[in-house]
Amino acid sequence: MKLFNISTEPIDNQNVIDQVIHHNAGAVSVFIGTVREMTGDKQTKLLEYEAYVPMAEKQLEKIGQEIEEKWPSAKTAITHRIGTLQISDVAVTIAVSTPHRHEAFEACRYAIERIKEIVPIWKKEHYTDGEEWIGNQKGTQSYPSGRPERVEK
Amino acid sequence: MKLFNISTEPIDNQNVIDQVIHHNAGAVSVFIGTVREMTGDKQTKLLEYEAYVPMAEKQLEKIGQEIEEKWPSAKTAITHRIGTLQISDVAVTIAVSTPHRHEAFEACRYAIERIKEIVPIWKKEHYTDGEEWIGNQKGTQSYPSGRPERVEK
Amino acid sequence: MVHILLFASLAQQAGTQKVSISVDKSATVEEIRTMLQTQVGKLAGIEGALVALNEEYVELSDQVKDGDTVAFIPPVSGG
Amino acid sequence: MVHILLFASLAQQAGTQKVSISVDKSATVEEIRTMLQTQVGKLAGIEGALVALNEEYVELSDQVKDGDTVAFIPPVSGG
Repeated sequence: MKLFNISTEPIDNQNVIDQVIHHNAGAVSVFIGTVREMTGDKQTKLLEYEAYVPMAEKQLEKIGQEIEEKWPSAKTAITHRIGTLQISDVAVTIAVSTPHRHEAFEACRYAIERIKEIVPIWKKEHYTDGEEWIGNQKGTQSYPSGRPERVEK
Repeated sequence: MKLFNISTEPIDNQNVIDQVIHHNAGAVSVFIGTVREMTGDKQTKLLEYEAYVPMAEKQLEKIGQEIEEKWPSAKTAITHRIGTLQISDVAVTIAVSTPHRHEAFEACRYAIERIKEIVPIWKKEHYTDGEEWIGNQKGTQSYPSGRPERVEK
Repeated sequence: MVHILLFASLAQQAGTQKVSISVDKSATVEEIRTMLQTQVGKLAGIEGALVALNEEYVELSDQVKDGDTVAFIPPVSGG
Repeated sequence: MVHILLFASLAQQAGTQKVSISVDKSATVEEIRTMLQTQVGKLAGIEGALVALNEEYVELSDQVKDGDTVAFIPPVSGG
């Protein structure tokens, strides 16, 4: 199994976790993103995720490298699912192991923030009253400078 | 399965996770504590965990209640293993789900800190050169006032 | 030929995920963007999209050559 | 009888996890602690231990009565 993976299959969380457990890990922080039914007063029926697969896997790998630079003893694995997802399905699983717990939490949190910035994956919400491609969860409407903050060539 | 559980059996992470996933959860933060081989220059061969089981389960439940007070939409499950553990074995698994990710990370982090403060579980390190009961990972040598900070009756 | 990839709302508007454009000489990313819209029609939001050239983010002024793949990446929403 | 529970280094020193003490009249937690050590010998570190009465943390001045369970909780190290 790949450490950085875009998959059309349901995610097995334990498979992702297993890839980062090793004898000098003492802490694993795992983040699991699931499909939520209600967002404000909008009710989601299902989601579709689309990705630019080869580039998305490269960008996930880049996030793993950034984490290793910031937390040298960290080990990271990320799987993001694409296709049609139902309520409560797992969209993304991130696992980061480190010797001590503070670094694990920080690095895992960093990973999910970076996914929302630089990984070419898009979500289409199918609400009970319509559908919509969701863009840029980080809150800015577009990237005025032609590239998102902190995206590097 | 119990939401707050002291177990002599190996922990199944997915079982703990399953207990907090529901239709309005969008984020699950999971913390897994594993047995690390090296602590400074000390090499661990194995660990023994002992608990005051009924009280430990009550205290875990109390942590769950504290989390619900601080993050009302959070749902928490915690399993801590006791007995003899080998390198890389899982000692504790915490899962917290919330609608959005920031709360999940914060609440999960809160849970592991509180476990190290108020839950009657003790770890005996078996190093390659001796053994030792570990006390008070929060760094104070004893509780001068007769109770740990923030422990409530 | 330059291979163009479109995603999400851009693909939906264009009615396709892949467009090929023949370029006689080298062109910039920005020129490709204009040529694309001449071919498939105006794509709302494409100015806010990042551009990847052969799977790496680039600037609008970067040069595109025959055989390259240019992807227009609207604001992402993974996670 | 008052049932006393010891853990970790305290149990190791006492050579047992459970001690029963008969109390004629009501006693404080602190008095129980003294009586315990009269019975099993001095326990290093017990002053730094918390005390739980029937599975709830209490103060040294709290009253213990016949049938109660008193647990001495040395600094915890779970997680």
